Parts: sequence; structure tokens; C-alpha cells
Amino acid sequence: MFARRSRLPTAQSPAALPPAQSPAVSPADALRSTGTGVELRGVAKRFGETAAVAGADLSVPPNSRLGIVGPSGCGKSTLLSMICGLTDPDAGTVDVLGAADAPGRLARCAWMPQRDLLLPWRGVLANARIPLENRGLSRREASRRVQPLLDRFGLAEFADHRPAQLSGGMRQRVSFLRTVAADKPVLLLDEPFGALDSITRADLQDWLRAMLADEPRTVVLVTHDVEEALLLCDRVVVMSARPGRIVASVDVPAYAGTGAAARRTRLADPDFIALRDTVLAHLESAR
Amino acid sequence: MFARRSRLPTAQSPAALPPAQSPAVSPADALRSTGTGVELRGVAKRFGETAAVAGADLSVPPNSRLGIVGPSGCGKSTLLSMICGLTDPDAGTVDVLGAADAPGRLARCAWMPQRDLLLPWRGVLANARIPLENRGLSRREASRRVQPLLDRFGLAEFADHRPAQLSGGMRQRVSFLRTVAADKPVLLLDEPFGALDSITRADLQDWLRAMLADEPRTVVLVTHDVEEALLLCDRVVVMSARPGRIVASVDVPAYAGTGAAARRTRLADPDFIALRDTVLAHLESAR
Amino acid sequence: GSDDSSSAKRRAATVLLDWEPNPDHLALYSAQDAGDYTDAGLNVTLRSPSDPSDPLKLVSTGTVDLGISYEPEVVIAGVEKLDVVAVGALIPTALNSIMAVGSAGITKPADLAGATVGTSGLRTDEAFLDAIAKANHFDPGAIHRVDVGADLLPAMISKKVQATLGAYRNVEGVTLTDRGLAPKVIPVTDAGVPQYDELVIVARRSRLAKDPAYAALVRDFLRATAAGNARALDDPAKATTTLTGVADGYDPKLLPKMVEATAPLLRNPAGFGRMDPAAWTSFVTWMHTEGLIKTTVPTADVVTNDYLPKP
Amino acid sequence: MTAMRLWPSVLVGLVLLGAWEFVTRVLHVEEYILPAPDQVATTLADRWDSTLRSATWVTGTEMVLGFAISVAAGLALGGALHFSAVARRALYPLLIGSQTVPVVVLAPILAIIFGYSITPKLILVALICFFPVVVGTLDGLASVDPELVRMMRTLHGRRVAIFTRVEFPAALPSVFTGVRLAAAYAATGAVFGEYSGASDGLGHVMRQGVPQLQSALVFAAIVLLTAMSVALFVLVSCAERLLVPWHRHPIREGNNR
Amino acid sequence: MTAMRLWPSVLVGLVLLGAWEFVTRVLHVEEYILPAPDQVATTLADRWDSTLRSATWVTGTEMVLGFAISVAAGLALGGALHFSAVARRALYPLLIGSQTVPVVVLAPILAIIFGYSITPKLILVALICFFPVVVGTLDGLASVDPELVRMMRTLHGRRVAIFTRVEFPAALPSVFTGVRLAAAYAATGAVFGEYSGASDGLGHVMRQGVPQLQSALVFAAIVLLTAMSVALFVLVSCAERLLVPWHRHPIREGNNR
Ligand SMILES: Nc1ncnc2c1ncn2[C@@H]1O[C@H](COP(=O)(O)OP(=O)(O)OP(=O)(O)O)[C@@H](O)[C@H]1O
Ligand SMILES: Nc1ncnc2c1ncn2[C@@H]1O[C@H](COP(=O)(O)OP(=O)(O)OP(=O)(O)O)[C@@H](O)[C@H]1O
Ligand SMILES: [Mg+2]
Ligand SMILES: [Mg+2]
Repeated sequence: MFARRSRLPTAQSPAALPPAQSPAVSPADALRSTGTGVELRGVAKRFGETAAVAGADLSVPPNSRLGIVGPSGCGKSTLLSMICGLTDPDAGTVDVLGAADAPGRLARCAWMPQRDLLLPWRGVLANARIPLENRGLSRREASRRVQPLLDRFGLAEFADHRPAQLSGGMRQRVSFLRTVAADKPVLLLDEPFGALDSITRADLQDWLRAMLADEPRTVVLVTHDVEEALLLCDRVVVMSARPGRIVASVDVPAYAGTGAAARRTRLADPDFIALRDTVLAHLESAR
Repeated sequence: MFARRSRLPTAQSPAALPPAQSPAVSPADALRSTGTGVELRGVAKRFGETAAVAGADLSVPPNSRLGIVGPSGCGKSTLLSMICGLTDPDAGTVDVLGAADAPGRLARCAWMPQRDLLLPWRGVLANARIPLENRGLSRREASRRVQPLLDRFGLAEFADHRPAQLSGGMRQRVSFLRTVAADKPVLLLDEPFGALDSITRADLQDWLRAMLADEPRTVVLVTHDVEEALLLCDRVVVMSARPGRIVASVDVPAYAGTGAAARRTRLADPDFIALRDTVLAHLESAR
Repeated sequence: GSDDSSSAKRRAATVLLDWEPNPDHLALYSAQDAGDYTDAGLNVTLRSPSDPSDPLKLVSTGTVDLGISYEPEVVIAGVEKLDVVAVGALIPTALNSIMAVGSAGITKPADLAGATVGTSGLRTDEAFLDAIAKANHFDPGAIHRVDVGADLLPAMISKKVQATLGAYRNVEGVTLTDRGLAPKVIPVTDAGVPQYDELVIVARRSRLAKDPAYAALVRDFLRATAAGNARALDDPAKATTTLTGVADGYDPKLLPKMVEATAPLLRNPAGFGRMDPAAWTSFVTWMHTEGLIKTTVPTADVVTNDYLPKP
Repeated sequence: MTAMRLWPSVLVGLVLLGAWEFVTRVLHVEEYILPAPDQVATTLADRWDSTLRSATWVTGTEMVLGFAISVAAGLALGGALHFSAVARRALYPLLIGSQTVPVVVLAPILAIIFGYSITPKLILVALICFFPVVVGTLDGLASVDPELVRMMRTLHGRRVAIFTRVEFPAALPSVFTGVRLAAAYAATGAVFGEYSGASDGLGHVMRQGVPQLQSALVFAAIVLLTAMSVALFVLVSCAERLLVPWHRHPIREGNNR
Repeated sequence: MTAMRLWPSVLVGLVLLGAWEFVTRVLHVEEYILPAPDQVATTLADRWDSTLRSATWVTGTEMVLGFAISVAAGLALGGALHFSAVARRALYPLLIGSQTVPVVVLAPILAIIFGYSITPKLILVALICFFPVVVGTLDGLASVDPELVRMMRTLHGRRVAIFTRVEFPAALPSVFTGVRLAAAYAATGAVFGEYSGASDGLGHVMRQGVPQLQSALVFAAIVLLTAMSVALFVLVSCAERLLVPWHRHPIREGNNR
């Protein structure tokens, strides 16, 4: 059931959350039962003169986490939007948990855009509960379910504030929260923590790690922060400058524990530093 | 003369750039002749229920560079917008190069907003030359002057692309470029490089350092990247969580050289690392 | 403005019609077309108004030199102290009629009792109905009146009403006949409304007295129009051609019939344009008793034959 | 506060009255062309009980009902057309055509179909007023940030949800441009409706007043019509302030503008 | 491409013609109420040379000139009012009032001031068409992102620069909503203008033809008016595509919408 995976930290009965109303998806379990995760083969995309992505091959096993780093403008965001089915590739195939068609991919992916894309007429709470409203929950019920996340992300006080009344980092947190609330098997995160100070960012990274440990999902994370990629992902790939292709792939050994202490240890770990420098070196040569 | 400070890397005669047409500013030199830089005394700002900034005192000597770090939503952006005269403080006084009135401050400050705020109907080049057009230059002349910066920032190929056709990092670079092209004595930068990958970011940091070394300006830099603040600024202050006040101030010894090598040395410098950890500790306790 | 020599410069005269050009204006357009105005040293411009009340207003303000209006309206204008006077009758008889399609079964004014009658919503039409009822000895309240605005014909043809009051026998009557609807047409003056002149030419009263050049212009205009009227009576075919050129919205096939129906009405036994002051006086009195005007007005203030060509 | 906001209108109103009085008294413009303000006021008072009250009521009813119909129809049509570019291309010329068929042509047809009741008048008001609502709605819907729509699609947003939660709210400012125009046109619509045959209403009063040279009465009717129009307009603006609070009154306080 | 885009209009046009033909032939609707399409076509052909060509020319000229004046006046007034909230509040009721004064009242006044030329007609067209342009302009200007304006102020942007470089371009989509409405109303405006006294033009033809039950002729005039309206509307839409290319046709290609 869909709700089984729900990590919205409320004490709800698992059956309470109705299945997504997308026609392409019937029983929620079908979305996760296949053996494949996210598979890209020879995916390419041009915008007029600009070749944004050129022949990208990627394979993200189910419930694993892939980090993508690369120079600005190399096609990372374009890649995410092709994965989730919002943009059609010019060439190549994309497969998400067994779905190769755009609607099927859309049904499986939650996408956190690089711009926050909050609805300006809705307050923080109302923005955050949008995916639940879209799934047919009443406003009350939807609010009840996202409220704990608002508290957790330090937004409780601003539940009624509209986006124009928020700071940049707050807007980003609402956007992240909304994506998580969509409760989909695949998370596509485009610089989710770019506008956050290091402490808040570390906190959210921790939360995300814990959430994924608890109930794994397939994650594709685009970030400019190599450390962030290495802390959160199983594997980090480096994209070349435009036209973007995958030029390097680094497997990241798992590390245990959450919290500031574990994190500090990890960051100081020479293996980790070596890994970071490898990625940075790839990045440098990818320019 | 205004143009003397211009670092637009073109071979123009110094007198070519007409003075800013703001009524509050007559001879350009008047803007910089005073002994004070940016001075804030007991500045406070509320938005309805929310106390954004509470009694901030700051003093930025002329031609020095101040970094501001602080938790998300603590009032950093609000502070910048009060300095440049776009928002009136509820209490306290702000003085920028001797101007205490809002129009005078506006005439002296260039502000790079956290959101890129590009004009959607203008291409990259046309967006970048806006401040020059505003000062009465012809489009041709304005284009000629910003073109070298476009090249330098890797945007030359996209001169005619509209913002909707750019990646997030490209948009940010255009916004930064535009702010620099305004050629004002005070630069207020709100997370100028947040959307850039580490390599591009380092490159732009280098460029900014070199530019400021060449012709110093007063800079207030808001950033979430403590290293960035320490690399670019003479002094870094830490703001507390909302209501924001200055809770710590760290003087940063200068370092010489530009380029990747100097940077790497600097980052590995134990003094630098100690400084960074101090700031991070302040930040942690500021939450 | 005027001028001593008729050859060098012709005097300009703007005439505001009561409505779009139609067969009622035969005399004017015939005169225009045959050059009678030019011969009289006039350069006449005929114009359509936005509303039939415009000619009275604009003649009174001096914006136009002459206008075409209706006797009842001229009387109202006199009461309202507008600076106008009727200087000649263009159609020296009433055209307004009770009209009904043959199948409606209205054959005499008394049949209106209990019938639904469409009117154009004007106060004069209402008063006419009241008078018709009284003259035919039934209660004016027995007429079910419907204000159908300008749409008298559709109302009759679609049988939304049994009869109408406000249509002209020489125009709408012809249209109905042409459609084979065998209309019954009873001029209001045959049903109890006193005789009046349907269309009159109005001039600015005060200026006639003060400005001899203007008086001369009016005289010349009337003389030329009389000539035009005679032409229309002599050669209806020619008049029809003339009218076809300006009455764009009319059915070209129907215009000859309308002209034919109009011609007899143009004949004025007393000579072109002559109006009967005694008839005007009794009409004013009638209007007053019917409540159309609050005070009477001296006949001499609203009508004069002084500028007409001597018979 | 409210008084402060109203004084400019009041001032301009007074200046205008002054100018009007000047034109009529000093330039001696004839009363039947332009009656003096005091004549209009007197007529307004004298004829209120006998004529104008009921006429105002009749016309006001037509205005409000016709306006309501046109807003509903305009929103429905605009929304429906938004869903199909083909339908839009197919029907837009028809919509424009609907605005070029003059009232004088429609009035008899409507009278024949619906008789001389309030229905043809409502249809005329609605026909005049619905067009700006449709255009405003379509333009608003077309200009919604496509990124917001894309975002919704990944958040379980199906067509209807996208419409009700993103497109329609985003289009509201533009919808209100259309509705505001419709409010201003309602008076014209009602007057035209009454020109095609009515036994009461301000249009009817004007139609009788013009040939009777009762200019003061006609202007009194115009004053009443304008007052009702302005009231409807203000009402719409209030509704907008209520329904679109995030817009045009951004709460960004303390900006130095 | 263009053919592909046009076929829905053509199809609907054909369907409509069919329905019209059906209504008139099979349901035997009287010709004077609704003439059959072929009657209209015949009349169009028969009366083209004698009547309709010159009338179309006259009315078309009035439409285009009046429309141009109204767009210029609407933009100027909208821009001017934008600069002062006080002026806006003061003059808005007047603007609404300008839409409620009927032609029969205005026409004599205009005739007194301007005489009988094309001027009063143009003024009437402009009076009808300028209002949506003003409202569209004002609404557009009011809804500009205030952050963009703030940004401009720190970049040497003075009032005029902010207006021409930020506010006006940002308002253009809403301005075009108004202009598009104005284009659709130009025909109505011209017809009314001709009601104020004209000796040629389609309005003149209709005013004569309607009471005469010359329905085929009247509908032929309507067809011509509609064609001109649609042409003007399409022209405006093309201008919009040219002038506001960043809007409503975002080049974001390949989106799965
Ligand atoms: N809609 C579009 N139209 C035209 N070009 C586009 C469009 N979207 C993206 N591009 C181009 O495609 C390239 C890749 O863009 P993309 O947004 O994927 O980069 P990115 O890797 O996400 O960069 P960043 O790190 O700066 O966000 C860029 O050169 C951009 O200009
Ligand atoms: N226009 C506004 N109306 C209401 N509240 C506002 C407004 N602008 C800012 N705030 C509030 O003021 C506080 C400070 O906002 P500000 O944008 O200055 O934060 P910040 O330090 O820049 O944060 P971040 O690092 O996330 O950008 C926040 O709580 C925000 O909600
Ligand atoms: Mg991106
Ligand atoms: Mg901020």
C-alpha cells in the first residue's frame, strides 16, 4: 500500500491515504515491485542550437541514491525533467520503475524544482499540503498530515504566511516539504538545500538520510555541493560541460549513524576527503 | 570620476561613462569622499508579528568587505534591503558613505537580490546592460561594455537567450554581472554564487577578489558558505536566529594571490580552518 | 453666411433630416438632384441625425441651418422654449397610422378594444391611442399596449401584436402589402386624432427676424424645395432613381412602390409647404388636453407661412 | 481612512460640477443640449417618486442579473475553451462575431423568441458583458507560468486539480480585468435591452425623454445609471481584493516606493 | 501549418452555415427574422457594387482610425493614471461614467462642437474602445512584480526608466487583453458612430434596412462587419505575438503538456 511507505510522522492508519488518482497507476505496490530503478539509455536533448544533454546513460538501482554533480548549465535539471516525464528526450529511452511512458514516469516521480515554484496565493501550510489535496484528501486531513513536517522544518510559525513573506531558505524548505509530502517512490531533487545555511542544511540532510534509511526510495539528487552528494548518496556521477554526458562515476561506501557527531566524523574521514577530491578533480576536468 | 572605478574590462576612456542620473548624487566623487563606509545603529525591522531584525549594529569601513552568515530566515536579506534604502527600518539609522536618506543610499548601493529578478522579456545581454541603459548609454554602447563580462562569465554563447531558456546557475551569473555593471561604490550581494557548482563558483570568487583588489569597493556579502565568506571578506559577522542581531564578529587576515593554487593553499591553511570552525561554532550556537 | 452675388459664391445650408433618407424626403432629394438648390444659389447638405429630436435641438442652437421635424414635436419644442419655427410642411398630412396585417382581423378603430397594440413607445403614440379610444367610444384601458420600440413590422408579422400604432402608411404599409399580408391601414387622423402635418421644415425663429440674409436663404430653400416637390410629382420614376442612390438600406424593388404611395401625399392643395394655422391651433389645444404639453403655445410662435413662395 | 481615499473622487466630482455649471451658465449652452446640474438635481428629486425610482429598480435588476449571468457564462466558456486549442481557434471568431451583431438586429429576434419580458433584456446585457469575461479568462489562463503546471503534474495533480488549484487562481487577476469591464458595460447593456421595447426602466425613460426634449430627465437617468455602474464596479473591486489578496496589494510592507 | 491551424474555424463555420440553412429551410424561420445564408450571399454579391463596397470602406476607415486613437488614448491615460493613485481614484468613476452616456445624448453635443465630419464618429468609436485599453493597462501596471521595480531602483533606474523598461513591458500582456477587446468593439463603435448621423457606412445601411425588414442586406452588413472585426482581432494577436514573444508562447520546447 502507498501509505505503508508514508513517512509523514503522524499516527495515521496505513490505509487512510487513498492511492494516487493517476490513471496510469492502479495499486500502489505495482509502482515499486519491478526490479529496475531508474534507467537512462542514450538520452539526448537539444534546445534549438543548444545541445543540453548528449547521450546520457545512467542506471540507478531501486531504492538507491544517485548524486549528480556537474558544471553550471551542463544539463542536470534537463536530465531530471526528462526522467520524471515532463520533458521528452530527443533520443534514447528513460525507464522509471518499469514505466517507460511519460505518464507512467510522472506517476512515479516527485520532482523538487530548482526554483521553488510555490503557489503565491497559498500560505506555507496550503502549499505544503497540495499533493495530499491532489490525492483527494480534505484540506483538514491534509493539513493534519503535513503539520508535523512544518514543525520539524521550523516553519510552524509561518504556516499562514504567503511565499512573498518568506525568506529564500524558508521557501526552499517549503518546496522540499511539499515534494516529500507527495510520497512517491522516486525523488528527484534539484539542489534541495542550496539556499540554506550550513547548520539548517546539515539538519535537513540528516533528516533525509534518516527518512531514507527508514523507508528507502530511489533518489536522484542534483547538487553543487560535492560533500552533500557524498554524504547522501550511494553513487555520485559527474557530468561534463554542455553537451552534458556522464564522464565519471564514484561509488560511495555507506556510513552509519546520524547527527552532527557522525557527520563530523564522516567529513574528517580521510577516505571521504579523498573521495571528495576525486570528484572535484573530475569536475575540474569536466569543465 | 565614476568611470575611474569602472572595471568593465573594456578599453574605454575614463570619462566615457556619464555620471549616474540620480538627482541625489551630483559629482560622482562625492559618493566616495566621506570617511564612513556603511554604518548601522540599532536597526530593527518587524513584518507584522515577525521581528525580522532586532537592533543590529554594524560598521563597514569604506572599501572593506563584510561577510554576513546566519541561520535561514534570520533577517540577512532584510538587512541588505534596509542598507540600500529599499526598505525603511522601524528603528535605528543607516548611513552609507555619508548618506542617511533612502534616495542617497539607493544612489550608492548596487544590490544583487537573492532571487535573480531578471527581466523575462530581455535576453542575457539586454538584462546585463540594463544599468548602463539606465544611465543614458545607447544600447550599442551598453552592449559593447558588458560584452567582455559575458565572455568572462561563460555567457557569450547565450547573449540572446531569455531567462526562461537559461539554467539556474546561468541566471545567477547574469544577475551578478548586472549588479557589477551598475558600477556603484557599494556592493550588496545576497548569496551571489549559491546556484553555482564549486568550480564555477571558485572562478567567480577569484574574479571578484581580483576586481576588488584592483579597485576597492565597500562590499556586504550575505552567504551560506562560510568558506566563501572567509575567502572574500575582511570581516565576517554571524547573525542570530530571528529576531536577527549580530552575535559574533570575526576578523579575517588577508591572503595574497589569486587562482586555484592560492585558493587551495588558503583552504588548507590551519589558521583558516580554525577560523572556519569558529564561525561554524558561532553559527551553531546562534540557532 | 450670405453674399450679394449668386454666381460667385453659393450660400451653404446644412439641413438635418428627421431620420435616414427615405421616401418622405422626395422633394428634398429631387431638388438636390435636379440642381434646384444650385439654381437658387444654395449649396445644400442633407444630413441624417442620431435621433429625430436632433434637428430641433441643432436648429435651435444654430448648429445647422434648417431641419426636418414633426408637427407634434415642433409644438413640444415651442413649449420647451426652443428657438424654432415651422416654415413649411414637407408632408402636409399625417402619415402615422393604425396598421394591422389582414389576418389580424382589425378593420376599424373600434376593433382595437381588447386588442394588443404595439407602439414605438413615444408619448405621442400613447396619446394618439387614448384619443382614438375616446373618439370611438371605448375605454383607453381596454387597449393592451406593448412598447415594441423600433420593431413595429416584426411585431406585426410575427403576430406578437394584433395591430401597431406608429408606422407610416407610405412606407411600412407598402412593405406589408408587398409581402402579401393585405394590411389594414387606418391613418390616425381618420380614427379620431386631429389633422396635423407629419413632416415640417423648421428654421431658427430668432435669426429669421434678425438676419435678413438667413431669411432670404430660407425663402430660397423653400422655393427650390417646392420646385423639387413639383418634379417628384411630375416624374416619379426619376424621383425614384434619385432616392435609390441615397436610401441604401431600402429594397430597390420596393422603392418605386413607396414613391408611388408617397406621391399623392405630397400634393398640397394650398400650395407647397402651406400650413393651416387654424389646424395647428386646434392641434396644440388637443395636445394640451391630452396632457402631451403642460402649457399651450401661441400658434404664431411655432408656425409661419411667411417664407413660403407666394402661390 | 475611507474618507481619505474618497476625497479625490469627491474633489474631482465638485470640480466637474463646477465646470458643468460654468459651461451651462456662463457659456449659455442650451438646457435641452446640456441641462445645468441644479436642473438635473431638481428633476432627480421631483421625478424620483413618480418615475425614476421604479425605473432605477427595473434597470438595476436587469444590470445585476445580466451581469451575474454574463460572469458565470464567461467563466464557464473561458474555462471550457482553455481546455482545447482547437475549440478556441474554432469559436473565437464566433465570439467576436457575437459582438458585432448590433443590438438593433438582435432585439427583434429576441423579442419574437422570448416575447416582451425581462428575458431578452437579460440576454442583451449578458451578450454585451460576457465577452470581456471570456477574453480576460482566456488570457489569464494562457499566461499561467507553465512551470507551476509542470510542478503540479508531478504532485498527483490531474487536469481538474491543476485547473482549480493552479490555473484558475493564477488567472484571477486577468479574470477580474474582464469582470470589471463587464460591470462597466452592464448599464449600456440594460439601456439597449430597454430600447428594444420595454415599459419601464431608465432606458425607457430616456427613450421617452429624448423626443420630449426632457433633457434634465435624460441626464437624471444617466446620473442614476452611472451611479449604479460605479457601484457595481466598486463591488467587483472589493470582491477582487477579497479573492485575490496576494495580488496588487502585496503585503511587502515598508517598501520605499 | 497555417492551414492546419485554420481548419477548426473553417469546420465550425461550415457546421454553423449548415445549421443556419437548416433552421431557415426546414424550420421555416421567416426570412425577415433570419434570412437564409444563400440569400445573404446573393445580397452580398448583388449589393456589393451599389452599396456595400463604399459602406465597407467608410466603416472600415472609421474602425481602424477610431481603434488607433483609442489605443493611443487608452495607453496614455492608463500610463498617466498609473503614476498617481489619487488621480486614479479621482478619475475612475468618470471613466466608468463615460461608458454609460448613450449615443443619442452625446451625438448632438459632438455635432455642436465638431460639426458633421468624421470626427464625431471617430470620437464615438474611440470612446467605446479606449475603456478596455485603460483598464487593461492599469491592471497590467498594477500587477507588475514589485521586486523587479525594487531591483531597477538600485540599478540607476529612475521613474521613466522603470516605467519604460520594467512596468510597461511587464504590463503588455494585460494591455493586449484590453487592446484585443478594443479591436472587437471597434465595429460596434463605428456602427454607433454612424448612428450619430452619417450618409454612408454599414451602420447607415443597417439603420435603414432594419425597419424595412431588409434582413438579407442587414446580415450581409453584419457579415462584413464581423469579417473586419476578426481581421482586426487577428492583427492585434499577431502584433502581440511579435511584441510579447516571451509570453504565452514560452520557448520551453518539448514539454509534455
Ligand atoms: N527551455 C529551454 N530552452 C532553451 N534552452 C534551455 C532550456 N532549458 C535549458 N536550456 C539550456 O540547456 C542547458 C542545460 O540547462 P540545465 O538547466 O539543464 O542546466 P543545469 O545543469 O541544471 O545547470 P545549473 O546547475 O546552472 O542549474 C543550458 O545551456 C540551458 O541554456
Ligand atoms: N515582506 C515580508 N513580509 C512578511 N515577512 C517577511 C517579509 N520579508 C521577510 N519576512 C520575514 O522576515 C524574516 C527574515 O527574512 P529574510 O529574508 O531577511 O531572511 P534571510 O536571513 O535572508 O533568510 P534566508 O537565508 O533564508 O534567505 C523571515 O522570517 C521572513 O518570514
Ligand atoms: Mg539546474
Ligand atoms: Mg535571504
